[in-house]
Amino acid sequence: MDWSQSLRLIAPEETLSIAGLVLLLVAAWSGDKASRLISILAVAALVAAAFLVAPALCAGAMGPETSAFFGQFRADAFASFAKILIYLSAAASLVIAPAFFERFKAMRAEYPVLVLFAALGMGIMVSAGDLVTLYIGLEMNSLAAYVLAAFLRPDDRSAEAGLKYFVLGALASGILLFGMSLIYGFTGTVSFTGINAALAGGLSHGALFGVVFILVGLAFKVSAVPFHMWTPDVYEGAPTPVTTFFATAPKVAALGLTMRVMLDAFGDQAAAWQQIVVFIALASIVVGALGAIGQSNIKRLMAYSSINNVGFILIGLAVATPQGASAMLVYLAIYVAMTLGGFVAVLMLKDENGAFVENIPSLAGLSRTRPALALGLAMIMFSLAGIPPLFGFWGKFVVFQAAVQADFIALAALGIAASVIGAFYYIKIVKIMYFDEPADVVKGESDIWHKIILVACVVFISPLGYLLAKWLGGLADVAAASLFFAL
Amino acid sequence: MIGIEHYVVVSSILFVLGVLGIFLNRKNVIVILMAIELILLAVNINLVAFSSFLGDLTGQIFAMFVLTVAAGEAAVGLAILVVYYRGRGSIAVDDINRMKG
Amino acid sequence: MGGFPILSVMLLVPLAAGLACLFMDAKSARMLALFATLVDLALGAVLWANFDIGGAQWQFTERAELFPGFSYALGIDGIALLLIMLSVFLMPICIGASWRSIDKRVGEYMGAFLLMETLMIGVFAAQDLFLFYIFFEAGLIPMYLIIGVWGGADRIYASYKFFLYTLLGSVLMLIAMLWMVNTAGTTDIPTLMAYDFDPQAQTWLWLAFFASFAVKMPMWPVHTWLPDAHVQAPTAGSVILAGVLLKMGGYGFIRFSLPMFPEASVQFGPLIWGLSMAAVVLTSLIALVQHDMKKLIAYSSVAHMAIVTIGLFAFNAQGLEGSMMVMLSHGLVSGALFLCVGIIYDRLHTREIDRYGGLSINMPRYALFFMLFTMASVGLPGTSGFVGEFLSLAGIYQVSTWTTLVCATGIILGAAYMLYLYRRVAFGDQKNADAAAMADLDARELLMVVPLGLAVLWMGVYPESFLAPMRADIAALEARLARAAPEGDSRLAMAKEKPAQEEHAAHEGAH
Amino acid sequence: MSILLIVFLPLLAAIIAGLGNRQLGNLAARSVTTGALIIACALSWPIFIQFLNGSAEATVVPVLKWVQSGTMSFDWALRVDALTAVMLVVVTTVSALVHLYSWGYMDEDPDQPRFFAYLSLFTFAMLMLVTADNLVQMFFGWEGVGLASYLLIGFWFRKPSANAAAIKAFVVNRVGDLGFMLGIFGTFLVFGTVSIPEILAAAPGMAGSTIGFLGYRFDTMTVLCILLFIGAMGKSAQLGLHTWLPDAMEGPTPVSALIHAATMVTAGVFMVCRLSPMFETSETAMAFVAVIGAATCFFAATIGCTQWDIKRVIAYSTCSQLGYMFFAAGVGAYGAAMFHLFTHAFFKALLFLGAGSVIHAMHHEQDMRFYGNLRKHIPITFWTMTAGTLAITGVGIAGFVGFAGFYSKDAIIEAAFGAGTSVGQFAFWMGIFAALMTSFYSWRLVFLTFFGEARWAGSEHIQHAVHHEHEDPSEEAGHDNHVENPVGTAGYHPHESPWVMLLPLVVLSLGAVFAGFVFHHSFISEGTGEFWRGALVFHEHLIDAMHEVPTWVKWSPFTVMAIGFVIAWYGYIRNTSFPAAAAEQLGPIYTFVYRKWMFDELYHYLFVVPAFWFGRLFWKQGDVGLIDRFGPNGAAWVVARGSTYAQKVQSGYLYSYALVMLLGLVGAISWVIAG
Amino acid sequence: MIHVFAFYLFAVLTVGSGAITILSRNPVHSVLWLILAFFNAAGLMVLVGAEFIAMLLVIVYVGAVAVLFLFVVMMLNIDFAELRAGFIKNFPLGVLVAVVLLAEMVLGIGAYRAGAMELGTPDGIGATPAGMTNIEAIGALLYGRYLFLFEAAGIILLIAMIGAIVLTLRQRSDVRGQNIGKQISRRPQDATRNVNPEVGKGVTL
Repeated sequence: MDWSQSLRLIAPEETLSIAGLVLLLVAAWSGDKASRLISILAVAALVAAAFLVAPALCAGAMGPETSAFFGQFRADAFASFAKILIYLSAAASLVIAPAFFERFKAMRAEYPVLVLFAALGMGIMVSAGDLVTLYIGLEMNSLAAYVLAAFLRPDDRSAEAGLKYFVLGALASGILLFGMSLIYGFTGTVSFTGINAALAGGLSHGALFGVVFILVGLAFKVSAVPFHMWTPDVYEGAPTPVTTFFATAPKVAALGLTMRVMLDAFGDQAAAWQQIVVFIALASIVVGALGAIGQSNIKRLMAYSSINNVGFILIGLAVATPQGASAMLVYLAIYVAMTLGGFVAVLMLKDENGAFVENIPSLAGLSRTRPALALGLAMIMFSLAGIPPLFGFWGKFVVFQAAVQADFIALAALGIAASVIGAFYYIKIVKIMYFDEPADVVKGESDIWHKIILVACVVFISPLGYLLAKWLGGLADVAAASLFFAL
Repeated sequence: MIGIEHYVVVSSILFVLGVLGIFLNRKNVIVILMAIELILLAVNINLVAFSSFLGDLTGQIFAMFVLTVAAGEAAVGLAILVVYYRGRGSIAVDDINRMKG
Repeated sequence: MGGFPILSVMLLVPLAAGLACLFMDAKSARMLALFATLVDLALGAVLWANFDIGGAQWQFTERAELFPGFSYALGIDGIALLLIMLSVFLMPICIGASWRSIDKRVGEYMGAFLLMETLMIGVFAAQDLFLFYIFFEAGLIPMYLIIGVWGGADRIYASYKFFLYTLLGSVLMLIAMLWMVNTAGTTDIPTLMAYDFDPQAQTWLWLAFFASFAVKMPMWPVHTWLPDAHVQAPTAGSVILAGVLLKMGGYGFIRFSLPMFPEASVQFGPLIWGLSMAAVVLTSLIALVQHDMKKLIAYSSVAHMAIVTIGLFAFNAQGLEGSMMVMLSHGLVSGALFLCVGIIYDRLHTREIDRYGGLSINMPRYALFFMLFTMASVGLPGTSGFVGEFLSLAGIYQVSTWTTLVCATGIILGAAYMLYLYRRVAFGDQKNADAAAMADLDARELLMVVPLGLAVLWMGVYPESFLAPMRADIAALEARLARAAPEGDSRLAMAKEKPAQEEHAAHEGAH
Repeated sequence: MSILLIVFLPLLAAIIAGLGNRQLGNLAARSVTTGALIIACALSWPIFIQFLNGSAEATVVPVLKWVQSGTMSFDWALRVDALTAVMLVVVTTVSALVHLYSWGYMDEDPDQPRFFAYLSLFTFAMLMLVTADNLVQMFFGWEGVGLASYLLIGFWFRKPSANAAAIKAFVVNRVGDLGFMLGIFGTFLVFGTVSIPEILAAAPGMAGSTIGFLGYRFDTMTVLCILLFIGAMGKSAQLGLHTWLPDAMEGPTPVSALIHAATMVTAGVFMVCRLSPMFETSETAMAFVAVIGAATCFFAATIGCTQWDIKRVIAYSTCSQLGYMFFAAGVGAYGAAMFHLFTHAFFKALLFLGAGSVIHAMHHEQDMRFYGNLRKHIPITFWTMTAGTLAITGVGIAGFVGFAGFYSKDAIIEAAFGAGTSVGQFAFWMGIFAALMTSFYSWRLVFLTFFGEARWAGSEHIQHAVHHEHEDPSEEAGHDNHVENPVGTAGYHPHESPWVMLLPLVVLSLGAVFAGFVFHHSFISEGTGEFWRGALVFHEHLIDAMHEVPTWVKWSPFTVMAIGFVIAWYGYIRNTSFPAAAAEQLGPIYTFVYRKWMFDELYHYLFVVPAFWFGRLFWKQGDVGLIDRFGPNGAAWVVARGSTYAQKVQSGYLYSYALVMLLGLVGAISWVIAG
Repeated sequence: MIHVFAFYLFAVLTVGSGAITILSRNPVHSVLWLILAFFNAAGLMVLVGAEFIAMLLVIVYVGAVAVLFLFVVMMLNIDFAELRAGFIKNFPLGVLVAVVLLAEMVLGIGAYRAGAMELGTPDGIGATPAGMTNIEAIGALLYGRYLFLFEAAGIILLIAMIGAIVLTLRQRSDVRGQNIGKQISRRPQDATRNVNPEVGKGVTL
């Protein structure tokens, strides 16, 4: 154990926490006037952190030299992959925020700081090497997230979202903690490596309960059915930039964490939990799709969509193979782009007074009033539905490929058949935008940053994305390999 | 002799009580927050008991972190509650359903 | 052709033009679309001219390994060549058909069509399993938009039905593809075509592919999307849907199901025969009672595609070549028939058969072409319809006489409903003044129907042009199926006293 | 090769006239098509004569590759042998004459180019049929003539009845074609080829073999021949598939003469003769052919006796005569069948064209009840039709001389008897009865039309024509004549047809009179094998048997002919109330026969009504009610319900969310405990 | 024996007061019962020899968290009469499921009979070194091995603080806040002005 090495490995976390603290001071000093500056600096910090973690990914870092603080923290390629996604999506949710909050005169300097700390927590989550780190990271993220959900104080729905998120999140944390305590008791250790070793001889009932409790707690965080109930309400109630954030970065973090725990700590006992994950995955796909169909609020629809997508990602987890893990990462990357693009597009829906439009029927005929925006949104919808040649198809493809390779044919078949239900509501959006007579509601001007991010996301999910598929797949493979590297 | 089983039973009961407290109550959010504290207490009892019976202090360290976080959580939770109360003038659980479907 | 990537260029031209159309006004979008499709047609002609009959099985191959398990691989054999030709041939006609009837959002419309062309060519040219799937599936998007945006009154229901029906069908195929690639270790279609999968596994793989192709085809009883889609789609949409998209199902069978899973194909042959028989009889009867012209032709398509499937599942050269010919012919003929409907729809804005009548009086040229296509649809010898139908039925006769008998009733019923349609539209008295006042075909419309008419006759009189390119491929396929091919129920047994070698000779003659 | 010109000139003419249509103009269209046919006719006769005098060999002229698929291969090729030569002259001659005749008959029609194009197209298809070297090309011609027939029957497409008849003709023919197609498939399966010479060569070797069909095993050749014969039944309007032929009379009369008398309907006979070596290998098939032929011959004749429409009478007559040809073929007398085909072409075309002339004269009135006393008004028509009637009724003196029908029909009847089989006996008696009726209805037609009192006044067509003249004030004479005219004429003056119509009549009556006498040596005498030279199976022994039949058999056709004549004379000249009384007496039988043995009604309720009913059923109940309801719409309903339910569960209440989570937790734990 | 007695006393009281916490209709009572539960839980911890955590529990929870609860309860000015703690409509189902859960936990883990639970084997990292008290050992671990997490926990508390402030702090326009800087920097010349108005014109302020 070399402290200097440890400190070097947590350079991104140091960057973020120092940046967070400094920016907090700036915020305290100059108040909300400086919020734009703070946002920019926070984005810079996140981007810097992303650059700091990138080498580990590119080098495919794995093994003992990535382990810091007695194995509590791992800075391997897997963590780097997840962190890059987390940091970039956090940065994106910062970039899109000012235009939103200014409308409500609610832009607060604390917003970027909280996002920074949340990102820090998420980074710790995906780097966790033992249960305590896991918990600390999780809570660091969650506490910030609860606050962010309720951030828009003038809006009742925001507070309600925060409250629901908090109560259910705390319950989930409790379940998770209880599971961790059981695991601790029945293995005598909190480190993943130790747990893995301790369970090598088989799973006692107590440990099995622990695994289930932990899985349930994590399923809440990734909003998988039946622990998804909070998601639509929170996504709807939270301010849109925050929803964007929730739908992207914490999703990545929670899934990364789930992979870390299930595949590293409990990876050798996959048979015990695989079937639960299979059920959760399929249920998420189906319920996500069913729930989305009747929605008239587009944020809520996106919430169900994210549940649906998580179902697909969890198929990769259910197979518990490196291919599955790699597929999950690829899917996550594409999912983040799609979701980000989707929410940015939602943010760009403003009526002539500049008020935000969340009502789906108001999108009617958008293709004629705002053709470019409609095209972008339509592409995102088709991509979410997994229709080739859009890149969203690739995510589903790799996941199902992994499932088939692991001989989970029935799972793959059911999952993909259920995806057709999902296609229904995605194409409904397209139908409303393209087939219906214009409702002429969406007229407001969009922020330049929104446009940039939307274009970037759309280009990524367009067929051009396939040019990146090899590169992305290679990175995901490396990351997955590091996850499976037996320490 | 009091074995680890006893502690686990106590913590299990407390845990279930906490869970019950969350969803049986339909009038008062504060009680829900307290129920969460009960759950965390159950976890702490578990951790400490295991720690002691294992002869391993990690559990107690863990419990400390849990305590710390729980305190923070309580603060944030109550803050959100206050915001909510200011907006709606009520903390009845029944009223927290503006968003559904 | 040297190293000129002609297939890629054929994919690229409509794609680029399609994207450009999105940003153009109506007039220039039309011109550009026409130009691009004509360029593709010219390229197609070059392709055909340079296709070396009797040469390598796969020609014009291009290959770029994108990453393991996925490569941009193109190449065609005779079968693909013909279907590509069909696509590029129909496209300018589709653009022409939309020239005036589409007046809103022309740029997007043309863009969708050109994208469609790229995807269609891609489907037929893809040599990588997943590349094929991407092209195959992507076609849903433009078609969904074409039906939904420019379609008729009930277009929403039709477009949903089209989209979800076909999507559900094809996703299962994806799983099967994944399994195959996992097992065989390659995505290369030619390699997979020669790969022997475990017969047990073939059953499931075959069913998964069947789910996709049966819907696409469409086979009874998963055909109900087709009438709705056809009725609601704009004319050119119907043309391309009937002309090319349905062929993807048949192409899928001939490219995947049969060569990759010969045992399973034989095992499921009776299923296909049964469904095809049902399709021929039921949909023909249904076509008989339709009041909507497009619906009638749509139902007739189902019946015709059933002839394709029985030909394919006859497992012999006649059946296979016959079904290819039916596909090509149906592509032209049903496309032409939809065009004919579109031509009068543009004038009167109704597809109700009863609103027309006596069109032979005021539209003699129209009546002539309509008659030609009607007869081709009926399968009159000398037109394209006959060759395929005849060969398909001749093929299936060697395997199942019952199927032949039942499916051959299609020629009776087909004649009944098509002539009944023709009678109500073109014959009889002019019942409505507005229908009687309709002008005959103008130059633009003639430019669309004349090539179709000539092609129909060409294919009927000298089908060798179409049979020759695919002969070797069909022979290879037949050889591949030979090991599993069933012995027909019509098998010849010589009289006992005949010398043995004569019997042998007769057997050889019979197969 | 002249055969190429013979076959393709009509096609060329059809294309020119058809595409030129109204732009081309009537005269040009007429000239092109008729010219082409006259050239074809002129080229055909030399070929026929070469075969007659034995200076020609069977040849095949390849034209174009058609289809080659696996081992199945067939090309466009023109085969010329004796059989073809016979058909060539029949087709081109009658066709040329009909073309010419149509100049007059169709003179007032606005759509003449179309008509002539159709006629030429038909001729082309028919020629393709008779020159076919393989079964598929024969099928091409087969369907091609069907198309032309469809187009021509429906030529006056404004008439609903014409449209219906056209569709009926096509569809019923298709039923036969289905059999033909299956036959071709079977033939290919058995012989591995569809080339006619090869099949015929190999056919004897297949005797005794069996083949599977519809799950059973049958004698190979029986199955094949019967399937092919079903095709012939459709095209030649044999019992069961005959219903289209009478309706086909909706077409213009020249069409009836060409297609529905002389050429197309005989294609079935031609086919059986062409494939005679095949049929020879199966006694069952032969018997089937003979029985169907004999039955048709009898059945159609009965109906012919009761019809009033002049064209329908001739149509049923055609049907009946085709029956003769078939049972001739069925007993092995292919030469006699072909000979009757040959002579029948002349006299039946003559009768039709004559009828056309009558109809032309009577202003499109076709009901014989409104004719009468026409022989003075249209004498040439009368005389030519009488010649035709003499020919069809087979007037002649056995062993000496007679009209065309005498030679051919007597030969058939004798051959049937001479065959010495029970089927032959059956056919013989049927043939005799039919001959009696043939004589009766033919003379009935002549008497009703040309003799007796004028009964024109009852005709709406005539009334219409007369009124038309009345309204024309310049036509004073018409008015005056009206007063003078005897009762029953309604003041109408039939006019003899123009020379373009009469010329064909005269030419054909020459044929009707002399064709039998001139050609019977070639067709049906000893040593005729020389003429056919293997183009069809010729049983010399059957010729011998024919000559050795008892005298009463030889005389029986003449006798029944005479009886028929007398009855007709009695009923329609001597005692005109007799037919009605007889009909009254026979009651239901008369009605049954008059209603054409109820075939139309039977088929209507057996096929047409159920087809539409099932169509609607499968559509409304099947596709919409079952597949869509439980398929896509059902799935959509389930999804929608699921969606509603999912939203209901998402109640917004914290406690229900927590409860669901708890349920999930308990479920997961229960699962692992149970697992 | 006293050990057993103490355990059962603390256990029963913990569980009992926990139950009353969630069942009490008055939130103030709930808080007080919660405090009692914490005290007894601390007792249980003392029984197993974790004095430091027990003390921490009392100090942090009773001293801070519970008081915070009480504070908020009082501050929200809730109409207690309204808070008749009603129960949800599917109460029986909830209780049933909870009971099932409890049964499964107790039976499944094997806590229903002594010795059925086989705890894991610790790796020795967290063993109390000989001669060290509980608090010393915890301190050594916390500031040594778990330093990183300790720092991270600090950030969590910071986040909680920021969150609480950001959510509840209101710049109320109706209340004038005290600006100390402004007060201190105030000079007499800024506050007073000498004027010499003409008669009858008055002063313009």
